[in-house]
Amino acid sequence: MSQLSVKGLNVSYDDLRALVDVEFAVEEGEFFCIVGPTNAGKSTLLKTIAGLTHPDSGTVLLKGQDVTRSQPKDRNVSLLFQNIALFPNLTGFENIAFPLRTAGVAESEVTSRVKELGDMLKIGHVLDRLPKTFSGGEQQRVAIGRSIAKQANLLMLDEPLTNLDARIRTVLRIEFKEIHRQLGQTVIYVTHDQVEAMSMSDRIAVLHEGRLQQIGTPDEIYNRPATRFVAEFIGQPPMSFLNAELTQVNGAVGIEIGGIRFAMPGIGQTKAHAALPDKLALGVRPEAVRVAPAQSPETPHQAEIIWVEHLGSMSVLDLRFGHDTLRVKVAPNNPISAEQTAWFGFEPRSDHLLNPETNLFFR
Amino acid sequence: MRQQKTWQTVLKRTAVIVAAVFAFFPIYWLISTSFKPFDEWANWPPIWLTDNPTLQNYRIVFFPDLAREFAAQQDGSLDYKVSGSAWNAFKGSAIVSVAATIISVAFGTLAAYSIVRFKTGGKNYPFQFLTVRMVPPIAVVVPMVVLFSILKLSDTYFGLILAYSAFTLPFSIWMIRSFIDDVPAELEGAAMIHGMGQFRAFLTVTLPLVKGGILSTALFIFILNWSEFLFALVLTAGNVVTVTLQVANYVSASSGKLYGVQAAMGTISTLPVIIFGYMIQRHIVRGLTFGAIKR
Amino acid sequence: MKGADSGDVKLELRNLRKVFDGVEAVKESNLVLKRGEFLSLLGPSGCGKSTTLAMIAGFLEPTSGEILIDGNPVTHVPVQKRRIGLVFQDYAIFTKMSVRKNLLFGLEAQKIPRVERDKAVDEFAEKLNLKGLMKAHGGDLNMSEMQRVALARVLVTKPELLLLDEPMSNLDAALRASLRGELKRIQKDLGQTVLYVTHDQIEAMSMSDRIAVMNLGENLQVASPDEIYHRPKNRFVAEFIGDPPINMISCRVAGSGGSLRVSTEAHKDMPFEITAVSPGDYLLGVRAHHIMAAHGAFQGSIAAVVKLVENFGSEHVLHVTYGQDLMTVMVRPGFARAGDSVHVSFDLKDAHLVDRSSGAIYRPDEREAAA
Amino acid sequence: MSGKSFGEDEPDMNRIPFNIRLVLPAQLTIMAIVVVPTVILLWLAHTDWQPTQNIPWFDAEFYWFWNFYDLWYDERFINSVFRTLFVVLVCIAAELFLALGLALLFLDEWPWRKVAVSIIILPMMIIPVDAANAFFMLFNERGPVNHLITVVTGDVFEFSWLSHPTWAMVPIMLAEIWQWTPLMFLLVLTGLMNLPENQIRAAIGLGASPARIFFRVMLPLLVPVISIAIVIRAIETFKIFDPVYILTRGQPGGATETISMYMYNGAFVYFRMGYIAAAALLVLFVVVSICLVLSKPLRKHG
Repeated sequence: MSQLSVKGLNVSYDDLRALVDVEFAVEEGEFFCIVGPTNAGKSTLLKTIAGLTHPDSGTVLLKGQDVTRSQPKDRNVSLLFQNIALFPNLTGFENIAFPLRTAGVAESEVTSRVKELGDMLKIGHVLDRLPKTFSGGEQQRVAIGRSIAKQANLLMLDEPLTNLDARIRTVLRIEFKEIHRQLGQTVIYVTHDQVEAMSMSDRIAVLHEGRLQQIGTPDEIYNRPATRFVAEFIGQPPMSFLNAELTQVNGAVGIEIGGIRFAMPGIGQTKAHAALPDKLALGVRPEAVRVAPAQSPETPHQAEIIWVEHLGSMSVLDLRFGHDTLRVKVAPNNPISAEQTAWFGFEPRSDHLLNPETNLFFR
Repeated sequence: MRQQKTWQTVLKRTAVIVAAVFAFFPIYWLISTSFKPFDEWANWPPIWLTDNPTLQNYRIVFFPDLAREFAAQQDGSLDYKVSGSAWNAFKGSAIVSVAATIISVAFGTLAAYSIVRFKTGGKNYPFQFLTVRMVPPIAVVVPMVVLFSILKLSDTYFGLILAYSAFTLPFSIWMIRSFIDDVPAELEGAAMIHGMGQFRAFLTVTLPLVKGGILSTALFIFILNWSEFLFALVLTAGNVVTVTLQVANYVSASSGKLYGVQAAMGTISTLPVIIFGYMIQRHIVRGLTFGAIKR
Repeated sequence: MKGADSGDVKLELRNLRKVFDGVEAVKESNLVLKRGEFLSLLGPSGCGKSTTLAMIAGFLEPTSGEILIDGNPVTHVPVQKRRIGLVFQDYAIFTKMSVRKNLLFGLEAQKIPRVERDKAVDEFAEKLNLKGLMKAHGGDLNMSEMQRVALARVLVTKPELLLLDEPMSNLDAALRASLRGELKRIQKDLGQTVLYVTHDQIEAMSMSDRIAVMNLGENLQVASPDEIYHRPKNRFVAEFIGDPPINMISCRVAGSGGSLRVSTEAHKDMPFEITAVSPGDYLLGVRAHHIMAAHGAFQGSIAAVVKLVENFGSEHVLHVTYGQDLMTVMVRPGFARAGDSVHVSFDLKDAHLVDRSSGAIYRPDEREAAA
Repeated sequence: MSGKSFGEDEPDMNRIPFNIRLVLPAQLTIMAIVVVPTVILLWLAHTDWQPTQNIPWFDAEFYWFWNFYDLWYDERFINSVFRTLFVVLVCIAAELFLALGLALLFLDEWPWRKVAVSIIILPMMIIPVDAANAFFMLFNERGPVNHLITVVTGDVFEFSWLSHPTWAMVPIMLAEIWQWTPLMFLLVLTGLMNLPENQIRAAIGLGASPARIFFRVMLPLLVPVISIAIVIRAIETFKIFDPVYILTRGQPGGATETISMYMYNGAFVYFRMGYIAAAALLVLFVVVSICLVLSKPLRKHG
């Protein structure tokens, strides 16, 4: 029985539907990420699981027990808010000790526990001061200390690293993974930064406008996206989409894009290939396209370069291909830089065929 | 921002000075008259600044027998209403204002908390409190006199306290509501997640942070109660005397002839309001606009 | 993409300075902007880029120095007369007017005849596909619509110079990528001279003809994106440009004259061609994608433990232990997992030798330090 | 009354939910002091009860709607209504004009700004009765106002303001304007300070003149704040009583009676409680409905 199971969750404020039929489960000890653009409903989901917001319908089960209507204090979950929410009138020590003292833990044990956390998170020196004197990193660490002071079924983190600079972000990411591994703590980590989600999670749930787009491992999410939104949201520069039509290529089923025919070896396997509509779209990852200044067996097709972005560690070429733009990722030292024609080639993947009406990939 | 020409700034500063003079002059006249001896009260041409100030008027206000003696000298009998000492009026106003403020702020805090955190009564519920404030008091005071006579509340401290509390509740609910809104809800959320019930979280987390706001609201409500006049005039008949009543009595009793004494009473009665008013200067706009506009 | 054609100079700053109660917000700035050029002011918040912009626009009085547009000084010309287009970070759309009224505002202010006004507004509404939005109310536009209206409202008055103050910082990543292309295309079509303020190095790298990297009020380096990335002048520029940030490995230089030896905690006595460098403690700046990594040991490699794997989808960035601190290495996806041990090394010719105190960078092909 | 509340499972849960119990004390106090009297009013308004008839008010003879009929033809009542509306209009217009002018003077920072603001808002910090008291002295025959006019016009000016049927309204309105312009000033100043700075800078950048910026950009943005100020001041000025009572008590002969003064005299001087209750009911109904309509800006902004 999973640590957390959410079924048919609907939450709305006045006429805005914040969450629509959200359903997923998180296993014990898993590092589960929820990623999506701003106001996709991520914070609302966390607050509903924590009990601060009541859903219109749906259930929240913690270790099999229905807690949908119960008080936050009876759910034994811990939530780290995005704006940290340290108690401004309590010192660092009192903030971390708060959950323990509220639970009536003996003062001696509280002191030792807080000291232990202080050393672990390297914030021993700030414990006797008020939050307004802390740096960004220190505030974050004291908040983490408070959220793991008492053992909880679930530790939820709401975009904890957004307003910190790169160096501290990397260090804290390592620390979150440490806590997860050391305490065997089940973690739900919410972020709008897709790299953070891809780098830290066992499984990812992509949320957009209150609807769950897809749940899967980082590899599944990246290589076999379920919807157009997931394909464009995960991965920088985003996947490009080319309008394509079904045709015959020397006897086998293939597709035609901008007048050029491509064989689709994998297409036979997909059960639904018979039901493919004529009009469909092909998703192509920028790094899957090979490009060269001259024609060659690997780069048989010609196209005009309309724009080049030099980003230091890589360059991105925008090629006009039929009526669409094809983004191509090249190494920084690639000779093609000026506006000119170029030759490119790629192998279309059968699991990247998209139905333009439903914006769902064919599986 | 734009480089203003000097004559523009000079013009602006003089306009401000003129406005300041207009704002200050009436109060200046009240205070200066309160120090004028009897013969300079209704002098023509009026004396703008007396050169022999006296505290005589203040003594008369506070010691009625002195007032009677003075009246005898001026061969006019002093009206019975003003023969009472100002202490009685200050005592009355203090009791009523403090008690009514405590009730109004206490009930207001509970109601405001329920409205903000629980959205009790939906979006429009708080507005029905505003309509109470929109009602002209005179329209309600007529039947209140009747109600108070039935309940034996007329001319009692408790009656006036009840009336003042009811009529200042809209201010305290809306003002405290805007202070509670300023405290991020996540703080209370954090307390609840770490083991507290909703109300206990409010008491331990939000209330301490809102203390300053509640104190300002209390001062604001106190000023409203201290300055109230109509209810005091209609719902009392001599046993309960408030400061505003005492001032009005001076004006009506001697058809305004006792200028010096009248000015003295006016000056001291308005002193607390000035002091408390400037203590909460920042929140006056928030108060008078029911929390709609904050500095 | 080469810089703008030689053409005459559109904007020139002559040692422009701004001091806020004792603090030098902008030090002696001498930027030059050619006609039709896209120059970015890039730097962390508080580096003086917005102050410089405010002085050029005329909202802020410089402490000293001159601002010239088309060669004539405008330092003391009021804002209205400078004919400079300004787009703010929050777009500053007139919320009480319709989109059409927003676009007409500038032209009406300059008393342009009605016929000409309407023609210009329709032309730019077309260019920035605002056709369907003309009647919409200024208050209820979404972020990207607001950005387009703010741009059109300014471009319609054909300003001498367009100043953009971080116009993309409150947009989502996906939207930002498409808008970069659109903004660049419009700038190219109109040949509009643009000064672009941002703290996002990707925006600067992708859209600018030239970038001025600023820190603590100073223009540290003004050059093309390629030059800034591959030949940074000092430590700050090297660390600020490039994602993930450049590795700074502490090292010691020994020997003298022609044969200098560089050794770090893990790599000893690597030959280094720079001559004009005195022995002592330095830093080696090496980019993540210049570091070679393999499962087994190879010539000149050392062992390192992977602490964290950052998954960019198309590649992974490993954070590995290197002596006391962490080093980032760019590898193909699935190369290694947290906890594995790998072998890493790098070629000195890809490295920048950084002076610990002055932050200046020495490069093999340059005689003296490029201070 | 069932908001999205979840206090239901408090341990000592009796019938009434927790959040309702929080609101009860405030609600009951208001019910007792405002709602119950309004009900009494409904009864009283349909009788011609006078306490001098020494019969209890509930035995008073039922008078149906005759009170309203008499009110319609009561010259003095109708005049007091129009006089009150006149006072409200004049005071609001004057206060808004002065406040807008003053606020523009305080937009930028200058050395004595804080002190100047404190002096300007001093009138607001006075008890209304004392403000009237001060104006009583200013406007008496031998007061400083007459003295100033005498000095200015050269010949002796001993006009007794407070006993003149039309001119007596001037000190009343001046007292109101003098006391409450500072509040309007603070509201408009707060509105001006909270204006979106960048919209104004954008307008300047587009070459607009100060006048165009003020009327096309700043004023429309000020509308919400100004409308709140007008609504609040209109409600308060309509209830005007203290200055009228202190300065003229409605004399001479009801020539300066506002509605509140008329009803006070009617009920507590002539003791025609029933008749005045009818007037009160009328006023109550009209004012509350107008205010509900006017409070839309407050609702939007609240």
